[in-house]
Amino acid sequence: MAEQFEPKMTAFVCNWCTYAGADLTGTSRIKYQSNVRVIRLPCTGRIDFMMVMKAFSRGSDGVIVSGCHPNDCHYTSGNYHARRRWMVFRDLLDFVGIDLRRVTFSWISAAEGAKWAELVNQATNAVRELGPYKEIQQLAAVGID
Amino acid sequence: MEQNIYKPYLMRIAAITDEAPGVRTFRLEFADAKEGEAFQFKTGQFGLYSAFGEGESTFCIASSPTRKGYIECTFRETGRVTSSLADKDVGDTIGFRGPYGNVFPLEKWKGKNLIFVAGGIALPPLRSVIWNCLDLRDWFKDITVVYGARGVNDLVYKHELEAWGKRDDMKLVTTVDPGGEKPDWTGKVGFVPHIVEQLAPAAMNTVAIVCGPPIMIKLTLPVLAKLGFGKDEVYTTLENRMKCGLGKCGRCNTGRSYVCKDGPVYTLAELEKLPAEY
Amino acid sequence: MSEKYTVSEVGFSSLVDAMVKTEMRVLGPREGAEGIEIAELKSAAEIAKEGQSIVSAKGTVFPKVERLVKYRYEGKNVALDDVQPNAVPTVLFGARPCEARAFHALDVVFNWDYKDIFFNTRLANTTVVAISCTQADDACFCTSVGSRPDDSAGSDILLSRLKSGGYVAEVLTDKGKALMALAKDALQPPPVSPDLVPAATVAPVFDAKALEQKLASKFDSPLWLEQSLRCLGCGACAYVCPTCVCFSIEDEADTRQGDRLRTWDSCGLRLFTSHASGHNPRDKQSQRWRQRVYHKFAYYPDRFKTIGCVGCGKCSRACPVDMNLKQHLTEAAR
Amino acid sequence: MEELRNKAKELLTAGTVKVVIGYGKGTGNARRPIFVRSADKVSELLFDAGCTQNLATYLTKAEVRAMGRVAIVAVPSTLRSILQLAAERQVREESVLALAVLDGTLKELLTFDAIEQTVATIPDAISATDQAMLDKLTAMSVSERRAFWAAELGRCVKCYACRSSCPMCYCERCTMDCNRPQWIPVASHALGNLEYHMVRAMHLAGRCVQCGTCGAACPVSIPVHLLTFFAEGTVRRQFGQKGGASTKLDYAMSTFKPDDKEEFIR
Repeated sequence: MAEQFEPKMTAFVCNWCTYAGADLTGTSRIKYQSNVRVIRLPCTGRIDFMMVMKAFSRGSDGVIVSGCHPNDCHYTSGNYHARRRWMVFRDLLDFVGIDLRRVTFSWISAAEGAKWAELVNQATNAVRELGPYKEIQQLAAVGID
Repeated sequence: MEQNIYKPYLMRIAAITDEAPGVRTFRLEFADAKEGEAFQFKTGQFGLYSAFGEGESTFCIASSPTRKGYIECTFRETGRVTSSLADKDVGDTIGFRGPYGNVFPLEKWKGKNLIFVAGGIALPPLRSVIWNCLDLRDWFKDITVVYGARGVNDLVYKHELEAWGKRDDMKLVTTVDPGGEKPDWTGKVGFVPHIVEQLAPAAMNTVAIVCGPPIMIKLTLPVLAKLGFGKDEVYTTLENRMKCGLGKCGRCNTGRSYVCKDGPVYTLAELEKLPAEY
Repeated sequence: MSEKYTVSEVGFSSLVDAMVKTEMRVLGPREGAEGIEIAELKSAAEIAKEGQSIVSAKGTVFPKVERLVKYRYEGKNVALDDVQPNAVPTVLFGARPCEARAFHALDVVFNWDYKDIFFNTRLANTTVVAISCTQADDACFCTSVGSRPDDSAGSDILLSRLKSGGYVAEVLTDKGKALMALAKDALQPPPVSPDLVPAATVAPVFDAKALEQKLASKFDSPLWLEQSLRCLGCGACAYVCPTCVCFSIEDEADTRQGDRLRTWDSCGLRLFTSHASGHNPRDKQSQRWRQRVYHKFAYYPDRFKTIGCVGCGKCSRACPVDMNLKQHLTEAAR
Repeated sequence: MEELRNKAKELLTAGTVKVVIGYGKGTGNARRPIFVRSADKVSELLFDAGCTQNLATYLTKAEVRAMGRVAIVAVPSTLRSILQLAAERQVREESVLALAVLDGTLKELLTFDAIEQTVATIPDAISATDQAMLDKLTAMSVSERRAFWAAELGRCVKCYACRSSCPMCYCERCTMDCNRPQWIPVASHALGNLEYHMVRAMHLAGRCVQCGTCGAACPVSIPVHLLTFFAEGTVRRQFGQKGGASTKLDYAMSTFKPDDKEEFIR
């Protein structure tokens, strides 16, 4: 039997809410899928849109972006700025043909350990079903003669 | 089968010396000893040093060809490649392509006095030729080195400067820009062109080798002219941006000259024939 | 050596079909939605026999991105993997004579001192079949740079159209001969006085030698600023040019391995000569425009005894602000 | 056209402006940007249906700035670009005046307010061809779109003509030129090209005046303008403000509203 495909998930999370939330998941001993690699950034405002593209081009099959709920930003408005950016970037991703089912956005507070586990599980399951995301990685070889 | 001219030698960093803020010297040994034995270069030549993953950067070979078994390079942390190089440790591997370019004509200088004028981070290209000349001391008559930097901390090769200062077969004049001195500074204070003017070396039977930031060169050349140096007796070395070092990529092209092939060493007479695109 | 044959239209098609069936990569001008492109050909019907492609056929021997070095990290060590030059047998079929001629201008740079095996291997494995131009446009000026619309220089086979249909094939090299062997049946002896479709008329507008001499004294002329005011400083001209040879070398790597890639570059781009320190020897667009002109029309002839331009006019057609090289050179040659 | 030439002559003779940037005769039937700096050269100025390029690109060029006050022959998109450049503090009111040719009539616009009022009266719509292309693309499946852009951007040679011709791409140091780290690959392979054009689209979202000059500049005719049109369209739809409408607008992507509405964040 062929080995089951295990997706590589990359999560870009803010330091103050989602990272703390993910920490809580662990300390609460909630089990969730281990496919995710968490990259901690100070704030969702710091999550450059190109990081999502970079994650895909370097081999991620799915990306999670998560930060503080609106009004909860440690820096007051970083997540509001991020939200605007995602609203535009997400549409653009779709427009250039990137499968949006592979990109998950969420707000997860420091108290929502269970939500983090559920989000990772859901996103990972969805990507597992979609299979490896070869299309983007293959692009890097197209054009080198 | 012809060689892949873009394939670098692999070099191991044998030693690292911090010269000045942001300025380091690597002593490099060939990872493949056989390549090292076959490797030859002449003073004035340069190479392309690569930090794998970041790219290649051009600097001169700062050691003398008379010192076998290794090469040295000195660089200032400025861009993508040099910052990556600056992060390397002893034992790390970097790439090196070379030697490329023309050479200082030591044979032609036999029996002459030499005066070296250098500023700041431009001593490394001259260091190679200074050591080369010192190692062939009886070829030349008087050897003088004038070296200046912005401040005492910015002087590179501090230990060697000390050693040169103690030698009686050469004269070393160090200077720092006004305000750059420290209480225990025993050298001169003033800009290099001015110090050269004070020193007033005789132009008769003398070759001047000048290397430094553009402004220093610009102001030193008239001083040398006034002292009577002919345009064929003043040498300098250019550092245009390069990608290949092989006379192909076109970056260093200035006038009909490819700095990587026809240079980097130019006499003032040759330089004046080029457009000022360097 | 030069042998002449007649090839009928049918013979022409069967030659292309025969080539396509081999291992060879058959490249040539093809009519695309947005103009002629150099692409892999499948049949003779696809070939655009007239008009200039947008991007030149330079990529056949000097591709826009090519791997020079490949490496892997092994702890503190680095291992270099051997990169073999691409030696796929290739036919550039149906190109314009200027494209064929342009390979020489690349050759002189890739071989004047150090030998570039990447270029040389590709060139050695490429057979060039050109078709004489019977049409030209306002941007063409091959006759001003020592060429003509039916120039055979650089071609292994030159095809010239017959009024009655079919071609006269002038087989110029052994490579050409070998290719023709693929379609022996298609070859007939040439007519005694071939009734060729006349080659395109391209009136000479300047004398290249005179231009070179003029340039010697025009370096500081205000002309360059005047001409380049509208220049946007992009690299379109260089990237479509069949003779522009300047390149960059760029590393692309992840944490385990990397490639050192050669990519096309352009002297018109500000970053071309810019140092990491911020110093830029050619800081102004006018200086960069002048470099482009001088490199091709003064430094090249001086250094490599050939002009770095074949007069194809691709740069002028590609320019978003209509920098017409022919016109600018005519001004400079005055 | 005579009116335009007379106006240019008047401005240059009086010394009101040092240069008139306009359209002149190019190769064949083409039109090209020209810089008229003396009154005796105004006859080189042309205006006809072929004059569509957005000349505002030149307003931020050092060589042009050094000349002094500029009069610029403007089509509607040029006016919008001037407003957007003004909003971003890239042009000063006293350094530029617009000679707008709108429906065949010449209008001299001396102030940003005048430009803004004029722009407000001009219907703002992209061409039917571009709209049709956008509709076609949005109707495609995601994998069809990926295939479309992979094929289109595979042709890209990274000549940066799109960037160079864009009035809003005036950055001295573009992201593409930053190499620590090398955020966008230099080599023009398909991935590097895609990333480049996505970054450009994102950086123009909220600033694009939808002139289409980038697409027109592309030597290999990639419809790169559709990417910026699309991103700008997203901003317009979601945040209700458009690039090049006013000198007083904040840049849509560097501000926010607490009630920005989306439905995808979980």
